[in-house]
Amino acid sequence: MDNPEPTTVEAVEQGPSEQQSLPLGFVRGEPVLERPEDLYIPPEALEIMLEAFSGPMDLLLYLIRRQKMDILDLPILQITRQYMEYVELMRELKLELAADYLVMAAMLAEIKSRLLLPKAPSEDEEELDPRAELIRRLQAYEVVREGARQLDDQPQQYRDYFVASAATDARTWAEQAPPDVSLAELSLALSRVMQLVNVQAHHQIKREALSTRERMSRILEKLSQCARLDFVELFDLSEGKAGVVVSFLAILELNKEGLLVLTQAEAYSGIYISAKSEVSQPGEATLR
Amino acid sequence: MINEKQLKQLVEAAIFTAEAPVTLDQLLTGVLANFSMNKPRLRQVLDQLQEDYKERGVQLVEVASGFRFQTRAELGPALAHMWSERAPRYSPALLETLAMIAWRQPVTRGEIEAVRGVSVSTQIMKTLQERGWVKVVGHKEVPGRPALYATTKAFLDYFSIQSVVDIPALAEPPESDTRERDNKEVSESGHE
Amino acid sequence: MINEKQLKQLVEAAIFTAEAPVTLDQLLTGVLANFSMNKPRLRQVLDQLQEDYKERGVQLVEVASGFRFQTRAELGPALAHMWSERAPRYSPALLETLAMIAWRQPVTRGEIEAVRGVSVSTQIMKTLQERGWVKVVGHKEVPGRPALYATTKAFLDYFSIQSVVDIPALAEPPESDTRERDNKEVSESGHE
Repeated sequence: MDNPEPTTVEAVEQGPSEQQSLPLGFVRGEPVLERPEDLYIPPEALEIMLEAFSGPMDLLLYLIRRQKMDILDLPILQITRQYMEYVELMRELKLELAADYLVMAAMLAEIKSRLLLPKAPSEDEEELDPRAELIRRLQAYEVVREGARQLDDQPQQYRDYFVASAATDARTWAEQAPPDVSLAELSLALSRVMQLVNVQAHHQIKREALSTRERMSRILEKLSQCARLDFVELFDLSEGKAGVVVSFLAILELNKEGLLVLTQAEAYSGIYISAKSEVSQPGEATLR
Repeated sequence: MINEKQLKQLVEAAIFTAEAPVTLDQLLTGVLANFSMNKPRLRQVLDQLQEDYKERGVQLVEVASGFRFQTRAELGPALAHMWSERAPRYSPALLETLAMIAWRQPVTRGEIEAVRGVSVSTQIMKTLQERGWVKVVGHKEVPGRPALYATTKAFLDYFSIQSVVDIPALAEPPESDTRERDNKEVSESGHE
Repeated sequence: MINEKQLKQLVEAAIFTAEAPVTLDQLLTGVLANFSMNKPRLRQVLDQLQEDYKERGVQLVEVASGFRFQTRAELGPALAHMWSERAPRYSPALLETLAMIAWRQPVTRGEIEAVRGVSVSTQIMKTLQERGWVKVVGHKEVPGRPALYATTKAFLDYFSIQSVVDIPALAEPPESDTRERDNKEVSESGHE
């Protein structure tokens, strides 16, 4: 399939002569062919042939090759005539003709007419050769066509080679690393939550240097480790006044929420803190 | 015709490229269909292949549904590295729950649900605790004694912050947040 | 620790179980991460493996995106027969479109059509992208902002090439300046 000539076109022609023109000259009864005995082409054959060409550039390149012509001195008159014969025949046979073929026909006709017109006096007439653009396109197309053919000749998967693989149970050892979260993402989530809260209750959220709520967590955490803590242990003097205030507020808040119990054996003695679930010692006064 | 060596290569290649284990019959009616082969001879070829791969990283084994190549058992843990890629991202629900815990800690699940307006899945709480970012610091003395959740030191370390108040969203009250966004939208649409 | 033999087995097993070709870096940072290895030593191991498999039904090859094991070239027809339902054929139109993209990438659909002289069917572009051979790498800053297409490593892997220049016809890059090209053509044709 990589090259249409051997598979389809030659089967149609059946002639030994290489230089012969394409056997399409019986169109409209005009005897344009050297070999009238080969005149008849079954429509199915032409249809197959048409399919074998990937487009008008492919057909044009084929016509040039048939003439053993060099692309660089594109014989525009001959090529245009042959191309038109093809297109006419395709139309006559009512084959579905892609619009691209007609576009090319128009382009060829235009170049032809410009060549036939008397040349305007010009210094660099070669620059103005109306064929130049078509030649450039034909050359580019030839590269692409050849590239496609060479690509098809390369070893291809499922046709020429298969990838080898082995089964494994190693996946069962695999641990999936948890996803990464950025502070920005967390911040965004917090904004959404804060907005929800804001809608529910008109709280004014103020920035605070130390979170009382976070401190409450730390105190509860400590209490879950040892049943009873000395009140003073909950203060870290290195945090300064603000830290002491936050710790004190946290203890009061926890007490208010009923999450801890403050006990004192007698006035001015040490204050102890325990989690609410710990049963308070009888005889000890509960500070409220 | 095909010689012994090519025959072995063909069987080897067929097993390596099959998507599932291959039976003797599949080989005989498949790749070997054009060569005069029988089961005993094929068995011999497979025995040889098993011997060839004895010391290799993959081995030819017969499992219930046929023959296949599989990796050497002891390589499992080392190979597991190949699949230890990162999991997909966390859901917004998980991040919101985490943010809620960071902000309102110590907090019960019920309190989180009251704010988010949806139930917090057990899976989310499990994931956050497994990650070491959230832990139970006590129980609220109300009926049912619900657990009180708080963020951990590991949580602060992960986000390289000293305290939850360093989460940028806490620095700005949400009202100003929305105003700013509206303005931004306006100026952006003005551009177009 | 791990000895030379186990190291080779590990690399071998990793390549056989990977879902795509594996690069040296992937091996070094993946399965070999816990062992002191470097590129030159790993190259040696791979060379040894290539040697080990020289006469086998599958061989270790280096393709554009890394190392993989694949079946011996001459076994293709016999294997294609066994797994026949998987052997696709590609039309000249598809191959030309693919060659055009490989040659002139990044390229717009309009540019492909200009050279091929025929409109490029949407089906072909879809197939090429579904196969992972071609992808959109940007948009050309002209009216309509058409997509710019380029070929991928998967394309190189499928056609067993390391680079587009391995296809002789496409090895010569197209000249960017058409005017210069026209001049050159004129002088060249004058030569003949």
